[in-house]
Amino acid sequence: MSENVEKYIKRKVYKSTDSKIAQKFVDAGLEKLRACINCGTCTGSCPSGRRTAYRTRSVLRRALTGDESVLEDIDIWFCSTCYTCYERCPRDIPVTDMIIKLRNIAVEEGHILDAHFGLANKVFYETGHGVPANGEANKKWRDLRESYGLPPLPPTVHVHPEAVKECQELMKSVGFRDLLDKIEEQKEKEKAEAEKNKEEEK
Amino acid sequence: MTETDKKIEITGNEKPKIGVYVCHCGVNIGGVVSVPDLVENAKTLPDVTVGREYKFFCSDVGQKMIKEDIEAGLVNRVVVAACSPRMHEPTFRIACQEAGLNQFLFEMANIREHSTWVHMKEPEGAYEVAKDHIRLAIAKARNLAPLAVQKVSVEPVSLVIGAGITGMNAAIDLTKAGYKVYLVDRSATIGGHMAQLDKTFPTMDCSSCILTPKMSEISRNKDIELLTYSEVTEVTGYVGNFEVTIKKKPHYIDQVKCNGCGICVDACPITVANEFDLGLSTRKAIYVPFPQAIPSQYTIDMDSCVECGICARETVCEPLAINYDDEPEYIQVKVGTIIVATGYDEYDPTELKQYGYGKYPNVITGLQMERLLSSFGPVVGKPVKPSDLEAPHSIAFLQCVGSRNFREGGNKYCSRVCCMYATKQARQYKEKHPEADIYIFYMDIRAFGKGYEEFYESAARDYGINYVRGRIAEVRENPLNHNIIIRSEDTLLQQPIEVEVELFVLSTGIEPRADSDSITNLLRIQKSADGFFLEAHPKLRPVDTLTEGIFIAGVSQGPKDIPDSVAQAKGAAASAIGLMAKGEVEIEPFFAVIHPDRCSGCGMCIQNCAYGAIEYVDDRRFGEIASVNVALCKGCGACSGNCRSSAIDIIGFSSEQLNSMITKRE
Amino acid sequence: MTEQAIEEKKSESKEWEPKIIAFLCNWCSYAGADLAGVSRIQYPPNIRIVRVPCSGRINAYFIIKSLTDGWDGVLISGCHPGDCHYISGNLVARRRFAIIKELLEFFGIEPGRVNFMWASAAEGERFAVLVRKATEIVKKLGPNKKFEKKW
Amino acid sequence: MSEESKRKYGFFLGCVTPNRYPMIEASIRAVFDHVGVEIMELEGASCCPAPGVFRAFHIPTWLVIAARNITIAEEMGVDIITGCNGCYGTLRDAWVELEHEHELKKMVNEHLAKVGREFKGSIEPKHVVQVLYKDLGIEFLRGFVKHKFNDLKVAVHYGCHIVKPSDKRPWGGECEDPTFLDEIVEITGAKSIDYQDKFQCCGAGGAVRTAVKEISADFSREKLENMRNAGADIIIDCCPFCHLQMDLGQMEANTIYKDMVGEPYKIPVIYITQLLGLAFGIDPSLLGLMKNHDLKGVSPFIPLEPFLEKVKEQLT
Repeated sequence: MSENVEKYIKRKVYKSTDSKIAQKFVDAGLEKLRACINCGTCTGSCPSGRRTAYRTRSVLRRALTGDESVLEDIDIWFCSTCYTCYERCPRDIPVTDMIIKLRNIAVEEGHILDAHFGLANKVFYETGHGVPANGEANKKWRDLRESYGLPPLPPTVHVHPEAVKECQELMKSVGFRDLLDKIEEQKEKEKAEAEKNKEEEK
Repeated sequence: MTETDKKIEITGNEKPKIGVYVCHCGVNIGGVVSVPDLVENAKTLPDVTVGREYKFFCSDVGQKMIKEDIEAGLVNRVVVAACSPRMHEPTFRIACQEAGLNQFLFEMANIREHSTWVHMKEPEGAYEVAKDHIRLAIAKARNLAPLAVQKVSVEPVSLVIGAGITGMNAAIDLTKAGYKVYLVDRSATIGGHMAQLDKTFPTMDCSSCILTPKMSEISRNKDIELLTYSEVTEVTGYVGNFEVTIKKKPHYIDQVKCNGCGICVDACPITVANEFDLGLSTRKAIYVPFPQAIPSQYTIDMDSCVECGICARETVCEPLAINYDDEPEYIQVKVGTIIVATGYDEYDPTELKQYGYGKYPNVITGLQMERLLSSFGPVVGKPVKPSDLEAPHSIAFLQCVGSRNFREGGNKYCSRVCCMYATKQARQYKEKHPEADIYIFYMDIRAFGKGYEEFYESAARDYGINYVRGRIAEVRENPLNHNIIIRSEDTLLQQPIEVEVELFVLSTGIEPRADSDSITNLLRIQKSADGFFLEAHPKLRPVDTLTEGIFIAGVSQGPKDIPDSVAQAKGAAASAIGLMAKGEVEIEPFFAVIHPDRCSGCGMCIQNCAYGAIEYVDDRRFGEIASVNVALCKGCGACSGNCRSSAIDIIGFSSEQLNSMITKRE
Repeated sequence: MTEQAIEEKKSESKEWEPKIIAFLCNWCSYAGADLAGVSRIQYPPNIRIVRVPCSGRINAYFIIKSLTDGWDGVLISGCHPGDCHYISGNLVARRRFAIIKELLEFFGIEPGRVNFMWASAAEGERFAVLVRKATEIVKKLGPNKKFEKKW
Repeated sequence: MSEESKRKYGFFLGCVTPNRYPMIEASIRAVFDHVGVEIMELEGASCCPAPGVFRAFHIPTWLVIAARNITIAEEMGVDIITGCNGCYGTLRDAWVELEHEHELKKMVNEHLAKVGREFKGSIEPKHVVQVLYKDLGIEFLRGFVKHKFNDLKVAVHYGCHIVKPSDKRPWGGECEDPTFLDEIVEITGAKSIDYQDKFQCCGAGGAVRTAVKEISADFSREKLENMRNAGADIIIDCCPFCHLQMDLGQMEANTIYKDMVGEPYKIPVIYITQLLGLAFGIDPSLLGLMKNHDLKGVSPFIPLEPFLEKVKEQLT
């Protein structure tokens, strides 16, 4: 037997078309997806698919048929939400909204890139801005503002600490903080495990 | 034993003995609610003497059970709880009649369409609804009275609206059975869409070759009065006796004087797009639709004509047939039956901007491609790119344009002809240009007709046509050569693809006529959700409408190909012939009656009656009161609903009957 | 336990469900209701259907009797204006209902208890939607006690 | 024009506009001030939150925070105006959803009640371009034009969320081939040129830029190539995130896809109100078109001088 036999023998056969994800779509009122005739208008319209392995139709079909590995697939983060597929779908499926919902489900299961997680957990939650201008690192941007006769910080959450608190309170209330904490814990656990494995290997 | 032998006399005075028959309808009813419980419950209600259940009461065995009870004198009113009365009321009425019971002593409780099918997921609720519907039917049955059917004569003349392949076939069949036909078409020629087609799938016989002989047969047929360039403007009356007004639009040319020399056409200075060629060629303001048109009559299109007067000159029109002041003419005819065969419109793909139709010259529709392929079309059967009039080296077809589309402006249904016509057009082009690359972008190929699958199979195998599974997402034009660059997904490869072709054909679907509302309003017929005319029953009465005496055929009823259209034409003709052959037809004796002692003569009912069926009479005892002309009355009840002294009642839906249903006893 | 007692117990344990009488014209709405059935479109089991030839057949008396006889709601549905099988019966009905509506309000009947609507033979889905809506409205209004006989 | 002069809007800044491209903020303020529209501050507004990232993480959070931002304008009784397609997308989508879905509104208001707010739906979120085109109108704007840039060839970039999803946008369902931005551009005398895939996405949105910058850069590389092939002098856009992607993205494309790009891109990127302001005769330094500083590593990354050079004659 050849050494690389794993490479050739996959034994990957879908056993079921029951899908937890599909059920979540239905619960979110997105059961329209079931009207899909797999025409590929979404994939054909997708500017991202022309340069990445992201295939709109295939992603949704995997979600619909129970291939849950789609949640771990980084491809689903390559949709730039340009809504072209949404506009052209002949079955009136809100395709882009489905992708966003799919990402929600992925995040719920802890599948989120570190960069995205940091943006949510550190930047947005802490400052109320997605792209902030406060802090030492951003001094040049404040200076730039001033050079055009604008105050160094805009009249947003940046100059209203109470508004930051208010946003945080809302994020706690709606369960975002818990979600972030859950993911953080999971991420730390994964990191520790990875390090442990590394040491064991050594 | 004849019917009269065993007629059971009911005068309305004897105590009602109601038989209740609850149908399981297989599992349709019995699988949701407990039929035995429904029967037991019905039996507890007053006057119910018999309660039975059976799997299918509409079957012979089921009907026999009812008949036996009637004949044994156990029941004198029959209630069947089953499907919709629109389905089987006639069946059970006949059964009652055969057993000697007056057919109007029958009532139906709809516990399938209105209960077990719509409350499948709530069986308890379905049971309650079914129980109540049976109770309501029993209440009405208790108050039923025997009625005598009305018979009216049927005029042995038929009106066929639309003279495409469907209307023409229906008309010919009607005359073969000996009936006179008025064949009306609003365009200046007969032939319809089929006249625009080149060859027909899957046999590849030429459309004109099979159509033109039919057209001349029509023009020769003395029993067909051909009314082209005409429209039906009013229809009154009822089955067997329709009064029809037809408007003959002015041709602005005296058809008697005109000798058809055609000099006027050459002389006419106005050139407009030719609708017969879908804008791919031009015609003059004075024109004949196409060379083989029947009747071969000239017409001035007044929307484009500037009345310059050139064609009216004696040097141009020697017989002086031009008449700019021509007026429409209205004729009135009486017919017994009407067949509607008004056909379809092609879907307009302009709104699908991503396909560039109307923007890029080399994007055309399927029907335009048909004209390009036609031997008497604008390019005599040698298709070219509109941009440079050169034969294309590559063509892509896109299927389901406007069809199977849930978006606003799209059609949800399958147009049923596009898969085959695209395949046919691709094959036709490939026959002459074997080197050309042909792509058909499809979602599903529907090759369901006789010989269709074989036709499709051969297209790929023998002709090398490339079928790509995927709906084109967008196209753009190559600015250098007007080629069309297509973006799509090849869904079987799961890959985005880009293809450049020289001609892009949109296999546009079929739509109901944009103005089909005018027909439904005129004839009081219904449309189904897709906008096509609604048949009385999707399977068993496919060419009947809910209005007796009016039939539908061809694409006006739903997308279909030529064989199916012709089959329907023959079906509709046979149905119309059946009515006319009998010479008389039974109509339900449901009409208004006036209690003269209560009528105050206010005249409100006269105003509300849409049929002019009520008039004042001078009654010796009651003075000036309203009186119903039963021949005109349709029994709608608009008069009764407004009568402030409750002097009018509607037989079949009497106040007593309705009140007994409303009365809630719990 | 008597049957009645069982019934009462049952009804106590469950949410109150209104009973609505629906007068449907034979040509459009009744056919539309049939289409809802054929298409298996589900709607709440709260209506009881009475077939009438035309919405024009319905007079004020039928509506008032329905309410005095204890129906919680009345629903009348005909062809869309312009589509009447009897040319103008539904228009006559529309005028009449405009007046009846005011009369009923004068009586103290809550507006949503009596509903007039249009549904064609092709509108099975619309029919179901309208029934759902009407049921919801009547449910909110609660049982019809205005005409409860108190003797 | 007394009615127009009374127009008031609450200016929703978002993040990228004030914190990375303040020249856009300055130009919006300058242009609206010039045409007599009052711009009011939405004090304490936060990130919209961004539709591609935060909405994709947790839809309820996105909706609640968006609703909070809308309530700030509701309290002031003014419509929202934003210059960012992303903010517009979020605020408008949230607004439409909350208007139509009773249950959702109830849920959102339960959370907002905890901070003493309530979403009512009394105001409409609008885009700067929407206000220019629909509220003020082309003819009104035309009246302010002082300078015409007749030789200027402009590649107009709409971005996505200003037109899509079309059922939640005010353009009557048009999304395949809108013209409103071109029309505004053309009142300045400039020519809006056609280029391949004009309506294609810049590639920044949808969390793609944060996820893999190279993919975003490939989107913009393709767009830039098409713009360059069509002979564009400048790029006009109406979204700061697209702006960043087209501006900073040129630098990125020039490095990441060096071999494909060849001659580095250097097409000046101008925000619509910058161009409009210039045509109106507003001082270019107020519009952020002139550099007033010697800071390093700040926007714009592609110098605007070639543009100013090109229109110099027409400005005098």
